[in-house]
Amino acid sequence: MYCIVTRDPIDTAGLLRRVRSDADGAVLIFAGVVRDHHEGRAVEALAYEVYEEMAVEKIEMICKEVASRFEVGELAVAHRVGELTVGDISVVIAVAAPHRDAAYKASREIIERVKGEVPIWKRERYSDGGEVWRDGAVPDVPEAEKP
Amino acid sequence: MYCIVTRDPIDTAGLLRRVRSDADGAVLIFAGVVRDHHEGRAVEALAYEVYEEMAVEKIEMICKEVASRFEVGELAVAHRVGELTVGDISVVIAVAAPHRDAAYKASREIIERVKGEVPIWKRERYSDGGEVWRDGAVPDVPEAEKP
Amino acid sequence: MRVKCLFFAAYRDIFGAEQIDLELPEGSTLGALIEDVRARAGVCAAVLPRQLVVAVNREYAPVETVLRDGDEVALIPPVAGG
Amino acid sequence: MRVKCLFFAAYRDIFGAEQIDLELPEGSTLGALIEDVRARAGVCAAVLPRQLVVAVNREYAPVETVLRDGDEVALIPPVAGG
Repeated sequence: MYCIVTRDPIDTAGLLRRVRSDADGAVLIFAGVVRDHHEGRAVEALAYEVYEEMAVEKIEMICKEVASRFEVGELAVAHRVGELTVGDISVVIAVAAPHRDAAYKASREIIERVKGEVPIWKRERYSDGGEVWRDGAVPDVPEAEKP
Repeated sequence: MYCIVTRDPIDTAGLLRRVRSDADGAVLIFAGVVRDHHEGRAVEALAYEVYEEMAVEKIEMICKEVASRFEVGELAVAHRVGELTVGDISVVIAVAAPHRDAAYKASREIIERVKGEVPIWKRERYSDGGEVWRDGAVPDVPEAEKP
Repeated sequence: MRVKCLFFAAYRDIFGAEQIDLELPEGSTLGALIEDVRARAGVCAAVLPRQLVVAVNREYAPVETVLRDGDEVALIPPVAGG
Repeated sequence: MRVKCLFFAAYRDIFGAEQIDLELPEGSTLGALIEDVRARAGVCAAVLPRQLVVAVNREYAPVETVLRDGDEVALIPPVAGG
């Protein structure tokens, strides 16, 4: 398991090599990319901010839970933060598995949970000059334990 | 759309770059890899054979149909043939899309159809010396038109 | 008329050829060609599936298909790409 | 006791700080800290969600959580990674 938050470009091919082992018949790479529009507005650039220590722990926990539920081999997640422009890869999820069904399911679950639970935020800068913190997902907070 | 059958190693990172455009927020790369076992037997190598002209046409048709059903951008499929050993990438499906849901669905449908419909065969060589044409899927044949 | 018939993978082993040219009466169907070809499998005919999958000019085609001079027919064993 | 309170993204803009140290009575709950912090938002208090999501020592935590000296509390705006 390899989970990082980084300010540098993500080495996608390196993550593929890192997760694959001889027992795996499938490797799935999801790459999230900065696109040029959001809800009808032209996007020029993004700044990602992170609560780094917690984010890495959260991503590791997500990977552990997903690995326990699906028959997968190695997992890797790399999330980029800092200033990104259109076309830059913001996140890569790499999943290796003996069979493809588990790879697709695990990959999908990891990206959904990364988007929904990990303390990372993005500020979008639009071509029309505006700049806002992009609206996001509200993480679930565990119930208090009964006394 | 870029569909090839090749005897050379597949350039996965090149396919990612090839499909991505500024309108896409997600790129999904599925890589099929030769693994070291099949139904309990240790696999040493594989030879892929292809009916090349038909295979390329079939893959193109699959991509066209999938592109018409899901909101995706560019698609690329590369299938390697010839002699492969454990760890070699045999097939790559690259799908770019504005949103990830379409990317996952389209990618999955393409790989299922490539495995079920495209005239490609593999001969497995086992560590115990045996060698067999791997059992496969029987493609659907269209019904005859009523006269 | 003459059609080309291609054999791949396990079928190439069974028929001992990659390709044969067949002379058929005008208006022959794919079904007739399949019977003709099946007869050439000799002792191996038993291992052929009861319903052979066949492509005509690179498209999967039903047995009722009427063949034409110059057609490229291919017997397609179960496929195993990916 | 003293706890550290971190603000990120939109909340950093609202509170005008990345981090503040808070002096709280022993045994204070996270809920009490949230009330204290909310009072510091001034005119911006109205734009804060009614239920703030908060992490204690890097884990999302319920408002009933009893804080300890040295805890690291973070107010977590809606997340938007990926």
